[in-house]
This record gives sequence, structure tokens and C-alpha cells, in this order.
Amino acid sequence: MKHFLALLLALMMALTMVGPASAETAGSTVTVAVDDDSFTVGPWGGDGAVRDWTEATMWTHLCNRPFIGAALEAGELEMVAAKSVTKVDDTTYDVEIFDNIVDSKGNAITAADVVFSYTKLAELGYVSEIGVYFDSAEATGDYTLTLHLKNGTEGAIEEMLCRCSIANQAWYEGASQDEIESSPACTGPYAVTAVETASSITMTARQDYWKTENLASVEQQNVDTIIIRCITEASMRSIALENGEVDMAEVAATDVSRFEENDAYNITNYNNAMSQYLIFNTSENSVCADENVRKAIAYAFDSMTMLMGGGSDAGIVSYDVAPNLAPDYVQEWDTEEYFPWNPEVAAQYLADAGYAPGELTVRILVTAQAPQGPYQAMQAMLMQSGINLEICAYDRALRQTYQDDPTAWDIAEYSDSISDFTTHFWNDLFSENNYGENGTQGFTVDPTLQELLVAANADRSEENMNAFHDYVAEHCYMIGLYTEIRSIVTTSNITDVCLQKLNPVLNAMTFA
Amino acid sequence: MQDKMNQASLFQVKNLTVEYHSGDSIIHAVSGVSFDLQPGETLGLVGETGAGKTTIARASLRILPEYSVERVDGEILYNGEDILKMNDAQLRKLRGEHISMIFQDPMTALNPVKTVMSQIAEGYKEHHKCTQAEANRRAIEMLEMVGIGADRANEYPHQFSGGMKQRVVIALALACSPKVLIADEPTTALDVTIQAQVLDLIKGLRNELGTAMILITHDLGIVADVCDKVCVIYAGRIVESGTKEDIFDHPTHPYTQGLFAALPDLEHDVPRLKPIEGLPPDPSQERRFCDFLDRCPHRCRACKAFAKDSMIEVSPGHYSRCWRTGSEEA
Amino acid sequence: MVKYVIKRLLIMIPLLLAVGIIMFTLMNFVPGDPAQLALGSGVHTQEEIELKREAMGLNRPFVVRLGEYVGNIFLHFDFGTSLTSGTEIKYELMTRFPYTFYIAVFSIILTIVVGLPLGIYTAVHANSFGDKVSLFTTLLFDCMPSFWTALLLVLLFSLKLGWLPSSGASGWKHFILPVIANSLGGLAGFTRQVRASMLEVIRSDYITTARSKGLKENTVVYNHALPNALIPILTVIGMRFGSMLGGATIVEVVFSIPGIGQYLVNAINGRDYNACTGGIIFIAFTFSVIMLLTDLLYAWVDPRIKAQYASSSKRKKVAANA
Amino acid sequence: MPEEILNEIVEPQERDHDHERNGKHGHGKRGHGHRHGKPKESVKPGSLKYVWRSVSHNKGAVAGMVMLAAIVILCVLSPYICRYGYADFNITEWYQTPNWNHLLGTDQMGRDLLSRVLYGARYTLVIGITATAMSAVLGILLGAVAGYFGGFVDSCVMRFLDLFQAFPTLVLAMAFCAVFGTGVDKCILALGITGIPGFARLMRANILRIANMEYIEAARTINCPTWKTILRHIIPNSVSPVIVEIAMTISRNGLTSSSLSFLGLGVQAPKPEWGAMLSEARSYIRDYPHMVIVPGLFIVITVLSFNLIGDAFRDALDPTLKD
Repeated sequence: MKHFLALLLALMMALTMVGPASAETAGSTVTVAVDDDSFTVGPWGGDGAVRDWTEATMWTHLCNRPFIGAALEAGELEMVAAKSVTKVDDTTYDVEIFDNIVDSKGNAITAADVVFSYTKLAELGYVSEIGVYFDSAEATGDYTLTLHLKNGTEGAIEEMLCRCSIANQAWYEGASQDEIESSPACTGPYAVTAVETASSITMTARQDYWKTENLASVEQQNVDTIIIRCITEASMRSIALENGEVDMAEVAATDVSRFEENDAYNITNYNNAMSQYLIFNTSENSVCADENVRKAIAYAFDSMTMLMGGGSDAGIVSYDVAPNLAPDYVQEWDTEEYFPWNPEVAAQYLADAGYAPGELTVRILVTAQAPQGPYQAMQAMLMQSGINLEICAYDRALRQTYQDDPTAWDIAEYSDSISDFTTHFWNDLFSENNYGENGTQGFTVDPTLQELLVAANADRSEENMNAFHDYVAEHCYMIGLYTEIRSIVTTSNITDVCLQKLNPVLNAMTFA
Repeated sequence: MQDKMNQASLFQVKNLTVEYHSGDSIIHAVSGVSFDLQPGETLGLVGETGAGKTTIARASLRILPEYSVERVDGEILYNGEDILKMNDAQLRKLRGEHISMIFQDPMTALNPVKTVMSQIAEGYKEHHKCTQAEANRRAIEMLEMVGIGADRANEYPHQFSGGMKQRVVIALALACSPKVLIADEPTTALDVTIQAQVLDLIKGLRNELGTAMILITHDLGIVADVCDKVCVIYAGRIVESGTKEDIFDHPTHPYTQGLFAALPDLEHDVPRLKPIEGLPPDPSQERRFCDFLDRCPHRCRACKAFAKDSMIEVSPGHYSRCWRTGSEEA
Repeated sequence: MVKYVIKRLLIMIPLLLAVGIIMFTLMNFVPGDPAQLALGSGVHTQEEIELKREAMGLNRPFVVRLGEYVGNIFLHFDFGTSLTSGTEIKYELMTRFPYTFYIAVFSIILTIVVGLPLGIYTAVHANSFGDKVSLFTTLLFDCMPSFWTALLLVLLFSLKLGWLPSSGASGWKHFILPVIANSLGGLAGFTRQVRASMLEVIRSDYITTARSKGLKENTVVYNHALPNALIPILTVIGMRFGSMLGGATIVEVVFSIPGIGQYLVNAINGRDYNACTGGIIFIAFTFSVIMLLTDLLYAWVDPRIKAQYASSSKRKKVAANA
Repeated sequence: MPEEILNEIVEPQERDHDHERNGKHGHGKRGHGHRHGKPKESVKPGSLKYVWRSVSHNKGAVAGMVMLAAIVILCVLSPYICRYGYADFNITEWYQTPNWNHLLGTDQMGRDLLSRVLYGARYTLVIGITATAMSAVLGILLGAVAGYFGGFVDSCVMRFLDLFQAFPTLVLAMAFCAVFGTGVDKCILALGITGIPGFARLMRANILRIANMEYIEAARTINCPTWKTILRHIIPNSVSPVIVEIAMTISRNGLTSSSLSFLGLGVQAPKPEWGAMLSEARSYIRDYPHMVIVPGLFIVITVLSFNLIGDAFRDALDPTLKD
């Protein structure tokens, strides 16, 4: 018996020797905690918090969009790998890239590599915008190429230029999966030096970076080493921050107060790209087909109290379905009255709809993994107005299938992110070509709604935007709820957290 | 009580009383048992199952089950020293070297995961500070003495039959050539043919090593074959004791007579054997008068007057715990 | 012996095949469209979703995908690529398995190092005060939800006392708290099983024989009682270690250790059919291997079972001279 | 014939004074406190009456039962005795620590924790008991079939059980919730299914032990049909070990359902199931610890009482612990 245990221990010792060693890094280092553990460091990969924060740092792109809605014609795009972009016609663009681009393993980058990168990404299908807009590309010289788009819709070229990482074709096709995932040939300002799968990435600034002057914001090298650590549990992230194991982390709204008084930490609040809104199922198999019912519900609750149900009041109440982030948002909407909490009006609409208090039951479709506080707050408020709210929470996948089934729910709480214009946000929700014969996300078949949408999309004039906004509010098809304010807490030596497209650009921060 | 107990006796039990507790009741297993054993002598303890024979044997090595023993009184003297008062160190020295025991069921008496040789060598090594090789040699020597080839020394108990296992137990008990051997129904679990072999083996080793032996059995045939002195036990008390000839030639106590009457006799055939009526008494109750009263064919008022804890001498060395002893022949 | 091992390995193959097919079918008929999920949260046009489905090859009929997937696993041992992240599943599992393996090995060692002596002590001193106290405290740990214990451990040791890092998996120090949290729960069950097994052995005849040989009490307990009592305990250790190799999901989620448990949780949530099935087959494989090792260990510890495995030729010889 | 002479029984009190007691000398341990001479009618060990008697002596089990009874009573009475409904929501009173107004404080929505916890007891108990009942019934049937028929049926059921045991219970329950969605009924189904192997193995072991007993062969010889044998002989005899497994499974289900809620599956938030409350409050563990401690404590108490009861039944049945 004794030697049995001894054998076990010997086996153990051998294993710990080969265990994961954390790489020692010199120079200034910043450790950042994120909550997404499905990250990959290869040039192209699935969507996720880590990839949003690091892709531009590791892999060069043709251009970079510093803020939401930055347009090519207006010259607001930062040139990164591309030296110049000239528009031939709505669907073709000539691009000239720098001739001295070299990746971290010394391979030169030519136009052919850029063409390979685009066709590979379109084939892998990770970035949906590329799939939708990219038609083809061909190299017209060593460092010149032509991009062809499927259609000329606005914002298409910006998406094309900024969403595809560029990697060396020879290296990519020769590298093993392990090499791509742990020590790739990075074309961006930082090279990946160590990866512990689903646990941490270590990136160090490349001394031999090919670009020296007028660097774009994503190409800054303000810190020597960036370590991204994945901590999935929210409370553990704030503990890691307090413990000093991590210098920067996105902190849940409930934990922010702890860091406010403490001056060892700076807090940067930023408007979360994801804005929450409420969809009414206007098809005939739901009670919400009746406008009075929709309005009764709309006036029977207050979105700020609903937000506070989640445990904190950090958030901005919406005055339209879309958040007030894009340039074409009409500021007057924020001054107008937008479905305030008014139980009498709600009671009136309920009576008009022919329901006695307590008679009407409405099903709301939500995601199980999301915090349930807001929905419980809404449920309690609606109950006070005699409307019973039944919360149907499903896990993410199940919820998406029920979303398209008009018989499964009456109202649904959903969220969408805004990338460039309010009209695009509206298209995601209302445009017919997205939902076919269902009409809109709320199964609304309303030709005037579609006309107003097309008009608003055409010129984005204030008059057309107002027309659409008022029409949606008047018929109460969908109502905006709120946009959470997210807070990033950093140790005091990290001052201005540079935020682009609502994602921090880690290497562009200033370090005291 | 027998007063002429001389000091020279090797092993002496004086007024031993053992009680167990089970649930809420107290079990009087052994009450006031006394006997002694001279060097080289073999004493047979005879009685029905549940009469307390095994308790006496286990008490003398102090291996009664801790969790259920209520009380142990009296003295067990080995060379004048009381075993019941020994501390752990003395006790360990005694077990195996001076007194050792053969158990009833060979199937479970040996450790299934250790080789036969190691179990014997272990006992020997405990008492004789010697090297493992020496102990193994002694073990193989003992195995050959009980008729098991040296080639099987490294095998495990499950590879032996019942009879072979009992031989191993005997070898184990006699490894340190103890002065006293207690055999607790060594052959009961074996079939008749093997029984004879084992008994011859025990007799041979006893004569060869000169060990005194207490043989516990319920089989009068074995007693006649092996023992010098006999004590008949009933309900935890010795009801008759004496030499083999005394007991077999003129059994005095009604219970002993009953035992002999129940034996089938080769000379004359009897349509039906005469069993002793009734059942052994409930050990959890204590009876005021003679324990055998309810089953005794000669019970009468005098029995109630008889002092239960005294015995009457029939002839020198032959005692019986019944008032009818010596008054008139049954 | 070798023949027995081969037989057991052969049985494993149909078992794993069955696991693979059941899991793949189950996941496929689960509501939820992996293409939509892979696009991440937010609204996506029908066109985007269709493109994604094409990229993920979900448009091919189910039977084709099942055949291809299972074929890959069993013929060229290729677990296919994950639907969401596109990386090879075999690569993902191989990089995550060491973490789960460390937690499992250290937890089982901690359970044995604490559970065994405690079990023996409570058996030898049955119904004593020590026995009742140990039973109660281990029971208390057993009844606490594991994530609660994990959080309390972090608050105490990492935050208040600052001795240990709160989460992550880079150094060996990171594994102390997760291992404690993981094995604390199972301790009560294990101690009770050791106690019951020891009690049964201590009251058997060969222990009385050992005592009658004049051996010291410790020798009797540790050399004679313990080896026999350990035989049933081996199965308990084997089962517990086998299931731990399936990943300690809660501990991995709380301490952000990239183990198999967490990988499966994300795979199921993201309806990543390939990753899910691959992970489950991997767990079933490790579990069966552990079970086989336990059985072999059985033979090594208990000679009676070794005899059963003895090859037939040897068995005839043994029978001849018995 | 000798006239009727009968022995007399000596009462133990009377006997005590004439033998002086020497506890130290006798190395035996003191017996049970009270001893009464009258013989107890012997109860067949393993029968329910015998088991119940020894369980009622076990202090731990009694404590467990008292705690359990208290929780069940409070849970049933909670809508009447609590000042607040479990869903009454008052944002101005959020995060209150235990005070006179709210005996156990309030949560992030200002709801009274005392009424939520008491009301929530029904979910945990209902889930625990129904899931266990389900796995007991299915498990026993599966085990009985496997044990009784043996041979091919047995080995393939056993392989199936090994398969089941290979998956960590949490992953299996999760796959289940993912397939059928979340909610109380789905949680019961998930826990019910994952509990089957435990009962099946127990039942099979029991059947094998009893099946080779003589009285089963006896029943077969008088050609009593198989199903009758199973129902009449085998199942009644395995009732006691099943009770132990039931107690243990209920307590395990309580824990697993709270872990499921921790992962966002299982019972959904508005329903005050303890596991959901605990996992929902975990991000407040540092600022408002009472929100985590209250449900956690109730889970520990319930699971502990089931464990204590289960232990008492196991000790009562375990032959090795007879003294």
C-alpha cells in the first residue's frame, strides 16, 4: 500500500514540472481582465470581447474607424496599412498599401496577401458584414489592389476597409493550428509572445514595427507588454482588481461604488453600444395586436426603475428605439415626452382595450443568462396597473428560435448595437428585406412604415427622421428602454482610456 | 470450592464471570467458572453451543469484542500472573508465545490478502527478534510440520481447501511453541475424514512440543480421543468436572447423563434416541436455582435448597454441581 | 491479464460510438440555431445568418453530418473544428485537459490524505466524541453549495489574508483554492465509506487471529485491516476520480480555470455540436480508462481477483495442483 | 412424575447489590444507561419498526426531522404570517440589512428576504422530492429488471449506467435544460433523469443479494410468477436501503439545482428558489453579504437535515454497526 501512494506522488511531481509557466515580462506591463474565454489569436476568428479589444493591436487592417459613423469620403478614416483609397465607382475602390509592411516573423506583406486575407475571411464567414458586402478583390500591382463590393449601400466600404485582418498567405497556409493559435506572425504593432488557451494572452510591442511616423491610434505602442487575462465571474474580476492582480477590468454596475471612493483607481464610464428596447408582437395571435394594449403596457412601467431593478442606476433612458449615439440622431427627441410612467393613462388605455384590471396576461420573452432584476421590476410595476406579466426566460439559443415564432410571446426585450447610423439600427429592426413577409421584428406588416423607413434611409434629413420616429411612437410598435453605462476601472497610473467604437484600445492609453 | 488447588498449575481460571450487553439486556455468558491446567495436560471443555465455551477461551487471551463486553470478573492466572490485570505490553508478550489459539472457522481465520508464509512468519518475528529470512524459514518448517509443502508457502489462503487452511492455522498457533494452546472447536467446520487427520496432527504436535491444551468441543467422541481431564459446561457454569475416566465411566450430573444418553450406541439399537427435553435457558436472565432444573428429570424440592455455586465431590478430583451426587446411584 | 485489458478496451469502442451518436443527435434536435449564436448577440439580418450557416456547413442533411463527424472521430481520430471559434476541438481539449487533470489529481490526493486517516480514526474509535465531531463537520461541508464555499474561500484567503491569488491558472499557487473547494464537498461521503468499510473489516475473524498473535494494535489496524478495507474503497476513488476528470464545472467557472467543464458549458450554451459531442466522448473515454485502471489496481491489491484474470493456461496449472 | 417445580427469575435490581461492580477491571465498556428486566419482544432487524426505533434514538436524526418539520410548516404558513408578499417590490428599501421591519433584510429590489426564503422553500423541496421520486421509481424498475433477469439484460443495463455515470451530473443536467429549456418542471426532469443510476445500482445489488436467498428459490419452486416474486418478496426487502438513497438524493438534488441556477439554467429568477436567489446575489457578496448568507444557510439546513435522517437510517440498517 505504501509504495502505491509513493508511485502516485512521483507521477504528480513529474506533471507539475511540465505545468504552464507564466512568461516573465520586463518593462511596463498592463494586465487587463476580460470576461470572454473563447478567444483566439489567429488573424480571423469568431466574435468576442477579447477579439474586439485586441484584433487591431495584433493584426493590421487597411483603415481604422476612430468613432461611430466615421465616413471615408469625409476623410475621417485613419489610414493604417492602406496608403490611399480612391473611389472608382459605388462598388469598386482602388487601394494602395505601404510597401514596407513586415510581420513579426519577417515576412513581407504584398497586395496578394491582402487579397488572400479578404477572400479567406469571406470564406470563413466570421465577420458577417464582410460576407454581406464583399464581392471580390484582385491585386493590380505589388502594392496596389482593387476591391469590388456587392452593393454600394452606405457604410459598406467603411466596413470593408476596417474589419479584415491582413496576414501573410505563405505563413498562414504553412503554419500548424498550434502555431496560429499560440505564436502567430502578427502584422500589427504588438506580437503575441505567450498564450494559455482560454486563460491569458501576452502581447509585447514589436521593436521592428514597419511604420514609424504619423501612426494611427491603434498603432500606438505606449506600453511594452499587454497581458489579457480571462476572468469569467464578475465578482472575481473586482476582487482581482482590488488584489492588484489586474490593472484594468470592466466592472459590473453593482461593484463600481466600491472603487469610486478609492483614489487608487480611475473609473471611465462609457455608453454601452448595446441599447435595450421592447418589441410588441403585433401579429393577430397576440393580445398586443390591439394598439391600446401596447400603449397600456408602455405607460404602465418606467424604464429607469426597470434599470434600477438590475441593482444599479448607471444608464441612460432612451427616447427612441435607437440610442443617442449616431450623428443622424435628432437631439430634440430627448426633450419630448416618451412614454412616461403614468398609471392613470395606462388604466385608461387598458379600459379602452376592454380589459378589467387583473384580466390581461402578457408573456415577455427574455434570455435566462441575462440579469433578471429589470424584468422583475417591470413585472411588479405592471402588476400595480392590473397587467399580469409572465416572464418566459430561455437560454440564449432557445430564445432565438422562439423569437421568430409569433405564437410564443407577446412582448420581447432585445438589444442591438449601433455601428454607424441610426437608420441602420432602424433597418435591423424594421426593414422588410430583413424579415421577409413577417414585416418587422414584431411581425408588423405596415407599408407606410416601410416607406417612411426608406425615405429616412435615403437622405437622413431631420424631417424624414422625425416622421419615422413619430410614426413608430404613435403606433407604439417598439419602444426604446435604456442603454446601460458600462464602467472600466483602471489603476491610477493608467489615465485616459482610449475608447474607439466603444472598445478600449489598450495600446493607445497613457501610462503615468 | 476445590481447596486443594496447588500452585504448580500452569494455567488456572478462578471464578471467571463474563457479561455482554446487547440492546438493553445483559447476557450472562460465563458465571463463576474455575478450572486449572497442568503442563502437558489436555482439558476438554464440553457443552452445547451458547454455553459460554468460546467466551472462556477468548477471555483468557483478552480478545473479547470490545464493543459488546459489559463486565469481566475473577482471575485467569498463567504461571501465577493474572492475565486480566496485565497491561498491553505484558499481554502482547503473552499472546502467541505463551498462549495461542486455534479458531473454529478456518475459512475466515486467515487474512485473504497476505501469503500463508508471511502470516506465520509475522507471529514468530514478533516474539523472536530475528531477520525476516529466519522467520520465513521457521514458517516453512511449521508448514511442513503440518503437512503443507514448502512450494505452496507463497500462495494465498483462497488457494487452499478448508482442511488445508485449518492446518495453516495450527501451524500459525504453534509457530512460537506456546506453553498453552486453546483450540476452539478446531474440527467442527471440517468434514469427518479431514477431522481425523487434524486431530491426529494436534495430538502429535502436543506430544512432540509438550504443550498443555484446552480443547473446546461439543463432540464427546473427540473428548474421549484427545483429553485427559473434562469439564462439562451448562449455561455458563461447570456442572461436572473430573478425569476422562470419571466422566465417561460414571457420569453423575443429570445433564452429563443426558448427554451420554443422547449418543447413539453401537452395541444395541434403540428405536429412538433420548434427547434432553426443553431448550437451553435464556442467558439474559439469571435463575435462582440450578440452571438445569426445568429440564432435569430428577428435579424435586431438594433442588431449591441446593446452594447453586457449590460443587460436591464424587471421588477425588471428580465434582458435580448437584445435590444428588453421592447420595444414591441414579 | 493482457487478454482481459484488450477485451475491456474493445468494449469501450462501441460504448464511445454510442455516446457520440446519442450526443450528436440530441444536440442537433435541440432548438437553437448555432449559426445565429455564432454571430453573437444583437440583431442579424436573415442574409447574414444564411451566409453563416453555409460557412458552418449546417445546410447539409443531418445524416451526412453525423456520418462525417463520427467517421472522423473513430477513423482518423479527428474531432473536427468547433462551430463557433473554428479551432480544432482536439487541440482545444488537449490544451484544456491538463488543467482539469491537475484539479482532479490534487483533489483526489487531498480527499485521500484527509479522508483516509479520518475514516480509519472514526472506525477505530466508533461512536466516540471524535467520530461524531468529524461526521458533523464533513457533513456540513458536504451540504454547502460548492460555489458558496468557493466564494467564501476566495474572500478569506485571497482578499482578506492575501495569501493566494483569487483566480486564473498560471502558477501552482492558483490551484490551491480550487482544489480545496472541489474536494471539500466530497470529503464527507468518502470518510463515511472508509469508516463503514473499516468497521466491517475490523470485526472479522482474521483480525482476531492477528491480535491473538500478539501484534501491536497499530500493526493489526494498518497491516491487516487497512489493506482489506481498501479494496472496496478503490472503486470509490476510481469513480470519484473518473467523474472529476469530467471537469469540476463550478470550480472552473468561479476560478476562471480553462478546464473541460467550462469548455462544455460554453459549448452547450453556444450549441456548438462538434465541441459538445467531442467533449462528451473525451470524458467518456477518460472515465472508462480510469475504470479499467481501477479494476487492474484491484487485481494488484487483492490476490483473489488476480486469480480470475490469470490467463487460462496458468489457470489450468493452478487447478491441477490445488 | 415429579410435582410441578419451576425455576424463578432473579430480578436484576435484587442481584445488583450482592455483586460489587468493578467497571475498571472489566475492560468492557459501560452498557446502555437504562436496563429493565422484562424481555423485549424481538423485532426482526431490517423491518421498518426496528429501523424506526433505532432511528428515533439517533439524536442527529431527530434534530434533522425537527428542522425539516419547522421549515415545511413555516413554508406553508409563509403567505399568512409574513408581512410582505414574496414579490412585493419597493425600490426605496433596497439592500436593507436585517432589521425589525424586515427580519432578514431585503434584496436589490427591496423585496423582503424572509418571505422570499420561506416561500422559496416549496420550490427546493418540491424539486428535491419529485425529482427523487421520479428517479427512484425509474431507477428501481431498471435495477430490478437488471438484477432479476441477469445475463445479457443485466450487462447492457450496467453498461448503460456506466455511460450515465461517465457524464458529470451537472453537464448532463445542463444539456437537459438546454434541450428542454429552463424552469421548475424542466429542472425536475433533469434532476430526475440524472438520479436514476444511483437507484438502479442500489436496487440491482439488493436484488442480487436477495435473489440467491433460499426463500426466493422456494417461491420459484411453487411456480409463483416472476412479477409476483419481485413485488412481494424482493421490493419490500429492499425498502430500507432505498430510503437511505432517497434521503441522500434529495439532499444532492437540492445542491445540484442551486448549481444549475448558478449557471443560469434551472429555475428562473422571479421564482424565489434558493439556488436562484443565491446565484443572483453572488455579485453582492462583499457589500451586502446577508443576501448570500440567508438563502445559503437555508440550503445548508435543509440538505443537512436530509443527510442526518439518511445517515440514521443507514446506521440502523448497517449490520456491521450492531452492538
